[in-house]
Amino acid sequence: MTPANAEWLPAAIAGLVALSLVVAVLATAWPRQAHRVGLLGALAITAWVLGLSALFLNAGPDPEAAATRVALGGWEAPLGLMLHLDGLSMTLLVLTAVVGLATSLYSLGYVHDRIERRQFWPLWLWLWAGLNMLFLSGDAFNLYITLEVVSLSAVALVAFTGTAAAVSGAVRYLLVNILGSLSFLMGVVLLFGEHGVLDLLLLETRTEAGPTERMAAVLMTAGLMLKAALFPLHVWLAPAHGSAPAPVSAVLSGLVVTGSFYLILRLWMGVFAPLATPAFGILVGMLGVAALVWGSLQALRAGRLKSIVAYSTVAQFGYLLVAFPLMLVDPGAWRVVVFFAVVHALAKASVFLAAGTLQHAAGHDRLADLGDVLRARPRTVFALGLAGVSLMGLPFTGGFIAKYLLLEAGLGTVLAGSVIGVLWVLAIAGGGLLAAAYILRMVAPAFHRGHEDAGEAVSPWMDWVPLGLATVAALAGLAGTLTLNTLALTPGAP
Amino acid sequence: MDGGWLLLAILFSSLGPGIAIFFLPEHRQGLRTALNLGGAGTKLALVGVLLAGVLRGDEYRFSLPLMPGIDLVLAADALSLLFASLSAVLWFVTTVYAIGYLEGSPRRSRFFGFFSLCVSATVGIALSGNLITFLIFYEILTLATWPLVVHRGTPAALRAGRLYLAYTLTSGLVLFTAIVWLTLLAGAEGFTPGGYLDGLAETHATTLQILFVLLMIGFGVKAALVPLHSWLPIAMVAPAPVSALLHAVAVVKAGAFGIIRVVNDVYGTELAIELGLTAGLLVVAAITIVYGSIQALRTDDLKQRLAFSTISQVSYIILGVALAGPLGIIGGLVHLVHQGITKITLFFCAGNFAETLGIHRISELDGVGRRMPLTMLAFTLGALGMIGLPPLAGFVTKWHLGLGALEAGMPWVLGVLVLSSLLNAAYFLPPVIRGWLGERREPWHEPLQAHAGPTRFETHWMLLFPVVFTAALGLLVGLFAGLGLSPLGWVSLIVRRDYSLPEFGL
Amino acid sequence: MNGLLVLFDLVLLAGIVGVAWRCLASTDLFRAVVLFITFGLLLALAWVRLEAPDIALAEAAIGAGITGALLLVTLERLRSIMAERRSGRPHTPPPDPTGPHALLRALHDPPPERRTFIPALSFALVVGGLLVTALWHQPHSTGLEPVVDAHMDISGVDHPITAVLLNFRAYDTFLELAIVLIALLGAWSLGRHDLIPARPAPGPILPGTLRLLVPVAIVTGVYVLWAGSHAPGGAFQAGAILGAAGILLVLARPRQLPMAPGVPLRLGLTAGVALFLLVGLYGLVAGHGFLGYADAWAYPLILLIEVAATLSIALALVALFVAGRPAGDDA
Amino acid sequence: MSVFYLAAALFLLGTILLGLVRVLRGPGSGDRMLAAQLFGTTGVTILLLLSLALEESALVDVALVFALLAVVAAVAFVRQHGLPEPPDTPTHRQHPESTESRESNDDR
Amino acid sequence: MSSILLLAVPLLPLLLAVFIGLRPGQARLNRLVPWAALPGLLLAALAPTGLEATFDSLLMGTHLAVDPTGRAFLALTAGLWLAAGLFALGERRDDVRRERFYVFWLLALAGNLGLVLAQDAASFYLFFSLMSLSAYGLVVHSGKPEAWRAGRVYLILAVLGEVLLLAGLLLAVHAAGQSSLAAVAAARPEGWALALLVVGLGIKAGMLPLHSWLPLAHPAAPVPASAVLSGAMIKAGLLGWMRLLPLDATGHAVLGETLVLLGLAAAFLGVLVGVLQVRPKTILAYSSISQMGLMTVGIGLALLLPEARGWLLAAVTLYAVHHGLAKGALFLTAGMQNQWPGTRLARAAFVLFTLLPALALAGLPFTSGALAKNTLKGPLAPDALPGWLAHTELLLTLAAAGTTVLLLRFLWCWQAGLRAPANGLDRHRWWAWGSLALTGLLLPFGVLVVGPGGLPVEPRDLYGLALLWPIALGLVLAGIAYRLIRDRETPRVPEGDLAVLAEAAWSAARRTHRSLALRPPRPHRMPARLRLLRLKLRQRLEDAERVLTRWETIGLLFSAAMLGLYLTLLVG
Repeated sequence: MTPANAEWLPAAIAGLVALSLVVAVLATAWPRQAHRVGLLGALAITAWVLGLSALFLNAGPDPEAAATRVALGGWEAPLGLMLHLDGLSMTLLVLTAVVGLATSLYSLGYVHDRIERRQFWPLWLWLWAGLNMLFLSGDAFNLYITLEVVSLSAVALVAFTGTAAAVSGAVRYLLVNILGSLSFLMGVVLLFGEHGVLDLLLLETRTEAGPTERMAAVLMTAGLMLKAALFPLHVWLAPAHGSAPAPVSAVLSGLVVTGSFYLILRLWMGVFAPLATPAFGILVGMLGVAALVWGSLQALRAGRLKSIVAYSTVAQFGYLLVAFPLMLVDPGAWRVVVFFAVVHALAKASVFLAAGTLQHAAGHDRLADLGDVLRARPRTVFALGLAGVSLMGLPFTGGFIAKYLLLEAGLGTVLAGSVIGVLWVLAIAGGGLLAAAYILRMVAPAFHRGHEDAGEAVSPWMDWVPLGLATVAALAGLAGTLTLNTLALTPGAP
Repeated sequence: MDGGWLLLAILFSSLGPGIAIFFLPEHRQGLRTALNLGGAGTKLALVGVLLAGVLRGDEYRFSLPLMPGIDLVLAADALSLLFASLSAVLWFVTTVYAIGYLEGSPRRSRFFGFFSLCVSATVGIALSGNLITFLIFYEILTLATWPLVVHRGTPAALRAGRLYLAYTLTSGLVLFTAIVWLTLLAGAEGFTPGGYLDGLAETHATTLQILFVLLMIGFGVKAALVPLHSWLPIAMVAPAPVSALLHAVAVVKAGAFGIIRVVNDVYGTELAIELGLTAGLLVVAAITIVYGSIQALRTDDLKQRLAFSTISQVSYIILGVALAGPLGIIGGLVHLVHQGITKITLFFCAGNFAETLGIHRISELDGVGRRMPLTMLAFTLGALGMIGLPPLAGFVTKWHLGLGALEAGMPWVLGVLVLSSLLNAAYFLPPVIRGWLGERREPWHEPLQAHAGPTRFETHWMLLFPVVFTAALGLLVGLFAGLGLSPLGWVSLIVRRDYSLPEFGL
Repeated sequence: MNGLLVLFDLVLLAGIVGVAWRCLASTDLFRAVVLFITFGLLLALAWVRLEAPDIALAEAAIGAGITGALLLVTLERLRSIMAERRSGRPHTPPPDPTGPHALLRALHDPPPERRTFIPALSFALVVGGLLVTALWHQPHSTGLEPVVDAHMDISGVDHPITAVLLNFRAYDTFLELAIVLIALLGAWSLGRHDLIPARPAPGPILPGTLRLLVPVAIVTGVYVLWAGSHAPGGAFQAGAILGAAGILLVLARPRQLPMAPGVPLRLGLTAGVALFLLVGLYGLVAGHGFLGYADAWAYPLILLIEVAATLSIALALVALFVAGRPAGDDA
Repeated sequence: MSVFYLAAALFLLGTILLGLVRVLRGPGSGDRMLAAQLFGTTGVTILLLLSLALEESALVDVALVFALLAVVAAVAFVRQHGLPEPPDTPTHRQHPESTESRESNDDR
Repeated sequence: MSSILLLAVPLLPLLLAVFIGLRPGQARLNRLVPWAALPGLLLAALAPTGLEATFDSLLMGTHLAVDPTGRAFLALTAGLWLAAGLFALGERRDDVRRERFYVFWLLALAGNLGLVLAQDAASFYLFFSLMSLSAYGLVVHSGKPEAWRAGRVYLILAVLGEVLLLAGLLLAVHAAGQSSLAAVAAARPEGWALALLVVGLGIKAGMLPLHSWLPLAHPAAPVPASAVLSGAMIKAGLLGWMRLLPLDATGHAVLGETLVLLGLAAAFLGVLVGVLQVRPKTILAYSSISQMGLMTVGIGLALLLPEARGWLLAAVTLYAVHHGLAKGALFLTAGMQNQWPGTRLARAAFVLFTLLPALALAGLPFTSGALAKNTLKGPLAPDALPGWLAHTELLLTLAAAGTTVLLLRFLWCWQAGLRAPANGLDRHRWWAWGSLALTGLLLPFGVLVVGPGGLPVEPRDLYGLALLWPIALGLVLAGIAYRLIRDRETPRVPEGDLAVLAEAAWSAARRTHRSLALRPPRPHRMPARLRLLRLKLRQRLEDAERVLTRWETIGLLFSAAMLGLYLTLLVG
C-alpha cells in the first residue's frame, strides 16, 4: 500500500458516504432543482466510486490488508462505528454506481412530470445513499439502520405514482420489510446481548456455534430472506416490482434485493461462518431450486411484461441460494455468487428499463397487446433481448461467465463426491432454459408479422439507456477476471 | 498475441458492419448494401491474407482472459482456416444473394444485422482456439440465427423458431455442462492435434466416455444427427438465403466442425478409438445418412427435401471423422467444404425458383430448365454433386470416405455409402429430370416480374450471380481437386500435419 | 420486593400479549385502535421496567399521544371512503388511482381460515420457545457500558445515552433522522394533503383546552430537550412532544389548514439532517473524521444539532399526521 | 415503603387489565375511548409509583409527558365522534370523487 | 502435346454441348454435332502406340492413354457415333427439341470416348457415369409415356450400376493401393470387390438378369440413340471388365465359370424372348443381349483359360467391334423403314445395306461376323475345359443359329413397315447407314491387313463350313417356326421381361405402403388438449401464487423458514 493511498483511502470512503448524503439532502431541501441536483450528484457519485475503486485496487494485492476501516467521528470500535471497505463491498459499490447512473439518466426521460420529479429524485437519491452506506457499513446495528433507509425509500418509490396497484404493492412491501427488519434487529440484539459488541469484525472473533448465535442467525437470515424475496418469501416482490415505475423497478430488482442478499452473504461468511452445516446448505439449496422452478413458471404464466421480469428475479435469486451448498464444499465459490449477483443486477436493471420504455410507449404492459410497439421499437427489444441473453447465461455476456463459474463449482461438488450435487448442477444448467423460455415470451412478439405502432414518443434517454446498460451487462463478461480478483481482496473470506 | 489483430479484424469485419446495419434506418438501402458488401469483401481479403500467412507457417493467436485460468483464445490453424475461408467466401456470395432476394421487403436492417452477426459467430467458431471460446461463439450463433429463422414472422416461422431454440438451447446446455466438466478435469487447454486428454485416459475412462456422449449430443443437435434433427427441416420456413446459410455455412456446419474439433483436437483419434467412441459415432452417422435420405424421398417440398438431404450429407462429415483414419478424415473435412458449396447452390436455386416463378414443390418444376436454364444447370450440378458423381465436389468426398472406410477396416460403411448414393440419386434426379425434360403447358406466373419489372437475365442478377458462382465453384473444386490449393489439397495438408504422414495419397 | 416486581412484570407481560392479540384479532377497527393505544401505554411501562426511561419517554410521547390520534383520524378517513363506496356506487369498481382503496385492499385479505390457526399458533410457540431458549442462555453482558463510561469525559455531555447517540454513534442517529425524513417523503409521494374528516366543534371547551395545553407542551418539549444532556430526554422525545403540540393545533382548526409555505417548510424539515451533515462534513475536513467533533466544541455542536433535529422531527410528525404533501410544497 | 408503592402499582395495573373488558365490550365508541383515557390516568399513577419505588426520578418526566399527551387522542376522538352534528351544519368534507379527480388532474 | 490430344477427345464434345446449350437454335452449331466424334476416330487411327498423359491436378490425378484394346474400342466408338450422328442430323431435322437431344448426345459421346481413354479409376468412373446419365436424356427424348417408363428402368439400373461400380472400384483401389486401372487389375480384385465390379459393369453390358433396360430403352429411344446405345455404350461395360477383371496369368475359375454360364444363358434367352417380340427395335435389343452374352462367354473363357488369355481378349475385342458396327447398322436400318426408295438401283442398295449387317451378325463367311466368331472359338480345344464347359463351343454354335432366327424375325417384322419417304430421301441418313453397313465387309480385311498387335487372326477364319451350318440350321428353324405360327396368335413376352415383374412388385409395394408415403414434417400447433392443459396449469399457478400472497401464508412460511433453518443448523 503506497503511503498516498493509505492516507487518501479512508477519507475517500467517508467522503463517498458524505457525498451521497449531501446530494440526497440537497435534493430534499431543494426539490425544485431535484433533477439537476440528482443528475450532477449521480455523475459525481459515480466518478467518486470509480476513483475509489482505482484507489482501492492500487492499494496493494495483500488481501488481509485490503479491508479499509474508517472510524467515524474518530471513535474506534467497539465504542464507535466503523465503515468497512473490502473487495466485496467495493464490487457492489461499483455495481450500484453503474446501475444508479443508468437509472438516473433514464429517469431524466421517464420522470418528466414536474410534481413527480420532485417526489422521485430525493427518494431515489436517498435510496442510493442508503445502498452506498449499506455496502460500506461494518456494524451490525448500523446495517439495520441503513437497511431501513434503503427499505423505506424503496417503499416510497414503489408507491410514488399513486396508482392502486402501486400503492397496494408498496404496502405489502412495507409490511414485509418491517417484518424482515424487525427480525434482523432481533438477531442483532441477541448478538449484542451475548457479546456486547456490534462491530462485525469483533463479533466474528467472538462468535462460536452457540444457541444464541444460532437463534440470531436464524432470525437475521429469515428476515433478510424475506427482504431479498428468496423463495418462498417472494410474494411481495412481483406486485411491488411489477407496479413500480420502471427506473424504480430496475433499482429494486437490481440493487435493493441484491443488498439484502449481500448482507446474508456477508453474515454467513463472517459472523455465522462457524454455524454452517451441510443440512443448512442443502435446505437453502433446495429452496433455491424451488425458487428457480417456481419463479420461472410464474414468469411463464404472468401476463404483464414487468411481472414477468419481476418473477424472473425470483427465479434468478434461486441461483444465489443454490450456491450456498456449493460454498460449503468449495468456500471459494462465494466470489462466483457475488459475480452472478452483479451480472444479474446489471441485466435485470436493463430489462426493467427496457420494459419501462415499452410500457411508456404503449401505455400499458400487457404482453398480449404489446406486439405493435415491440415491432416498432427494435432498439428497445434488442436491449431487452441482449439483457435477456445475459439472464439466460448465454455467451458472450456476463451471465455466461457467471453461469460458467457456477456450473464449475457445481460440477466440482459432484466430482468431490456429493450426490446431491447432481441436483445443483441440473438446476444451474436447467434454469437457463426456463429463463430462455420466458425471455422468448417477451421478445418473440417483436418478430410476429403485424402492425407497427411506435406508440407514445419516448425521450432519447429512455431509448438508449436500456441498450447501453444491456451492453454493459453483456460486456461484463470481460470484467470477470477483474471482478473476481477484486473480490479476492476480501479479508477473512476464503 | 502475434498477429492476433488479424484474427480480431476478421471477426470484426462482419461484426462491425452488422451492428452498424442494425441501427441503420430501413430506407438507407445504399449504405446498407455498401456496408454489407464492404464487410464481406474485407473479410474475404483478410482471410486471404491469413491463408497466405498460415501457408508461410506464421502463428496467429489472440487471447483475452475471461476468468481466472480461462482465456478466450482465437487461433488460426489450417483446420480453422478451412472453415473460415469457406464461410468467408460463402458469406460474400450469400450476401449478394440476400440483397437481391430481400429487395423491397421490410425489416432488412434487422435481417442483415443478424445475418452479419451470424457470420461473425461462424468465423468465431472457426477461429476458436479452445473449447470455451468455441462454446461462446457457438451459442452466439444459436441466438443470432433465431431472428433469421423467424424473420418472416408467420406463425409457422415462429413455431419453427421456437422448436429451433428448444433444440439448440437444450443442446447448448448439455454442451456447456460437458465443457465445464472437461475443463475441470483437464484444464482449459487449447485445441491440440492428437488431443490433450491422454493423461486422463487411464484414470477417467468412463468419465471421458460420458463426456464424449454429452459433447456429441451438444454438437449433434446442430449437426442434425438423427434423433436430434427434427428442427432442421422445420426451420425451412426461413427465407432462402437463411436456409442456405444455415445449411451450408453456419449452423449445421458449426455442429459438424465441433465434432471434428472434439474428435481430432480434444480427444485425439487414438484415444477416441481406444475408448470405443468413434464406433458409436460411426453408427449414428450411418443411421443419420440413411434416415435423412429416406425422409428426403418422402417429401415433395423442394426446400424440405434439401433440408433432409442436409441431414444426410452433414453426417458424411461426421462419418469421415468417426472413421478416424487419415483418409476418412480427409473425406470428412473436405466434405465440410464441398457440402457447403453444393448445398448453398441448391438452396440458392430453390430460392430462385420460388422467388422468380413461385415454385416450391418438385412436382411444379416441369420444364423450368427452359425458362431458367442457368439456374437449372446450377441445380443440376449441385444435385449431381450431392449424389457424388464425378467430377463434382461430392465425388471427391465419397471417394475418400469410401477409401477411408476400407482403410479403417469397416467395409460396411461402404454399404452405407452405396445405399445413400442410391437414395440421393432417387431424390435428386427427379427434380433435375423434371426441370430439363418435363413439359410445361401453361405459362409461368412470374411473381418477381410482377413486382420488380422485367429482368435482364432469367432472374434478378443478384440472384443469378451467386448461383452460377457457387455452381462453378462446386464443379471446379471437384475437377481440380488435385491442385494444392483446392479444398482437398488443403485438407490433405491439415491431415498430413496432424498425422505426420509422409504420403498416403491416392 | 423482588417477588412483587416479578409479579408486576408477569402481569404486565400478560397484559401486553393479551392486548396485542386482541388488537390483531379484532374485527372492529375502532376497538383495535383503542386497544393499540392501551398497548402503547403498557409498552411504555415495559420500557420503564427494562430500565430504559429514554425509550419510555419516547414511547409515551409517540405511542400514547400521536399514534392514537393518527390512527383515529385514519380510521375516520377509511370509514368515510367505505361509506362512500357502499352507498354511492355499489357496482362500479373502485377508481384506480386512489391511495386508500388500494391500501385497504393490500391490508384486507379475506379473513383467515380457521385451519391456518393451529399451525400458526404452533409455529409461533416453537419459534417463541426457541427465542426464549436463546435468551435463557444469555450471559449478563455489560455491553458497552465500561467503554462508554471511559469516554464520557470527552463526549461533551453527561448522559451516556446522549453521548452514544450524538457522539459515539452519531452516524446511526443521523440516519434515524434521515429515516423520519424519508418516511415523510414517502407519505408525501402518495399524494396531496387530504382534508381531515372532522365535524365542527362548537363550544369553548376545545379551544380553551388547546390554549392552555399547547404552551405547556412546548415548555415541556424544551425541557426534555435540555434535560437530554444529563438525563433521559433529547431531540426525539422533545420533537415528539412538540409534534404532539402541533397536532393539537391542527386538530383545533375547524376549517382548512393555512397554506404551508413550501420553501421554509422544506428547509425546516431538512434542518436537522442538513445541520448534522454540515457539522459532519466539517469534522471530515477538519480532520476529526466524518461526523466527529473537536472535543472542545462537542457540547455546543451537539446542542445545536439537537435543537435543529427537534424542530425537524416535530415538523415531520405534524406533516405525517396531516398526511399527503401540503399544497404549498407543490408550488 | 417501596413494597407498598409497588403493590399499589401492581394493583393499578390489574385495574387496567380489568378495564380492558370495557374496551373489548364497548358497546359504544365513546365507552371504549373513555376507558382508554382512564388507562392513561392510571398509567401516569403507575409511573409515579414506580418512580418512587425504583427511585428513578426520570420516570416523573415520563409521567408528565403521558399526562400531557394523553389528551391528543381524546381531542382527535372528540373532533370526530364527540358531538352530534346539527343537520344544517355545512360540512367541509368534500365529496371524495371531486377530490380524486382534482388530485389526478394535478398529479398527472 | 499428347495431353492436349488426349484431353481434346472428350473435351470437344463437351464444349460443343455447352455452346449448343447456351445458344440453342444455331443451325451451324448443330451441323457440327456428328463431327465431335471425329477427333476420337483420328486418334484411334493415327495415335502412336503408348500415347498417354497424366493430369495431377484433375480430380485425384487423371491418367489418359491409348492402349491396344482402347484403340479398338475408340475406333468403334468414335466411328459409330460419327455415323449415328450423321444419321441423327437427318432424322432429327424436324424435331423441335433437337438441341436438347444434341446436348445429351454430345455429353454421352464425351463420356463414351473418355472412358475408353481413362486409365485411372476416378476418371473412368467419371466418364462412365457421364455417359450413363446423359444417355437417359436420349432414352426419354420422345417424351412418350413409353419412353418415360423405359427411362425410369434405365435410370434405376444405370444408377445402381454406377453405385455398385463405385463401391467395387473403391474396394479394388483400396486393395491395390493406387487408382490406376492397370494396377487395380494387377492386384486381382477379390470377393466383394470382384462381385461389385462384375455386376456394376454388367448392368451396362446387359448381363443377365440385369438386362431389362435394353429391350425397353432401345425401342423408346430415337434410332441413332439406340444405335450408339447398343453399338457403343453397352460395350463400355465390356471394356470395364477387360480393364478390371483379374485376367492375369492365373485367372479366376469361379468367376470364369459364372460368366460363361451367364453369357450362354443370355445368348439363348435373348434369342428365345427376342423371337417372341414384334417391334423390330425390341428384337434388335434382345439380339444385343444375346450377342453380349457371347462376349461375356469370351471374358469368362479368358478367365478360365489363362494361357489363351491374349487370344481371347483380342477375340472379344474384335467381336465387340464387329457387333458394335453391325448392330449399329441394323438399328439404323430400323430407322430407314420410311426410306423405301423408288428407283431400282436405290432399292438394290437398300436391300444390300439391310442384309449386309444382318448377315455379318449371323456370321456369314467373309463378313466381320465370321472372323469374329472364328477367332472367339479358336482356343476352344475339345479338352481344354472340364465338365459341361467342354460343350461351350457347341453351345456357341447353337447360339449362332439362334441369332439367325432372330435376325430373320427382325427382318420379317421390319419389312412390314416399309414405306416410301414423304419428302424425298434423306441423304444424311443414307450416307451414315450405308457406310456403316459396308464396314461390316471392310472390317475383316482391314483387320487382316493391318493385323494389329497380338490379334491371332488368319485368313481362314474368314470362311469355313463350320460357319455355315448354324446359319442353315437357323434358316430351317425359322422356316419351321414360320409354318407353325403363321396363322395363329403369336405368343408374346412383354418387352423388358423381368422389369415388368419388378414394376409390378414395386407398384404393389407402393399401394400397400401408401399410408407411409410422404407427410412432410411441419411444426404443428399444439394439440387442443395440451393447450387446455397449459391454460389449466396457468390457472393453477396463479391460484397457488395467490395463496402464497395471503398474509397468514406469509407468516406461516416465515415461521416455517425460521424453524427449518434452526433445525438444519442444529442437526447438520
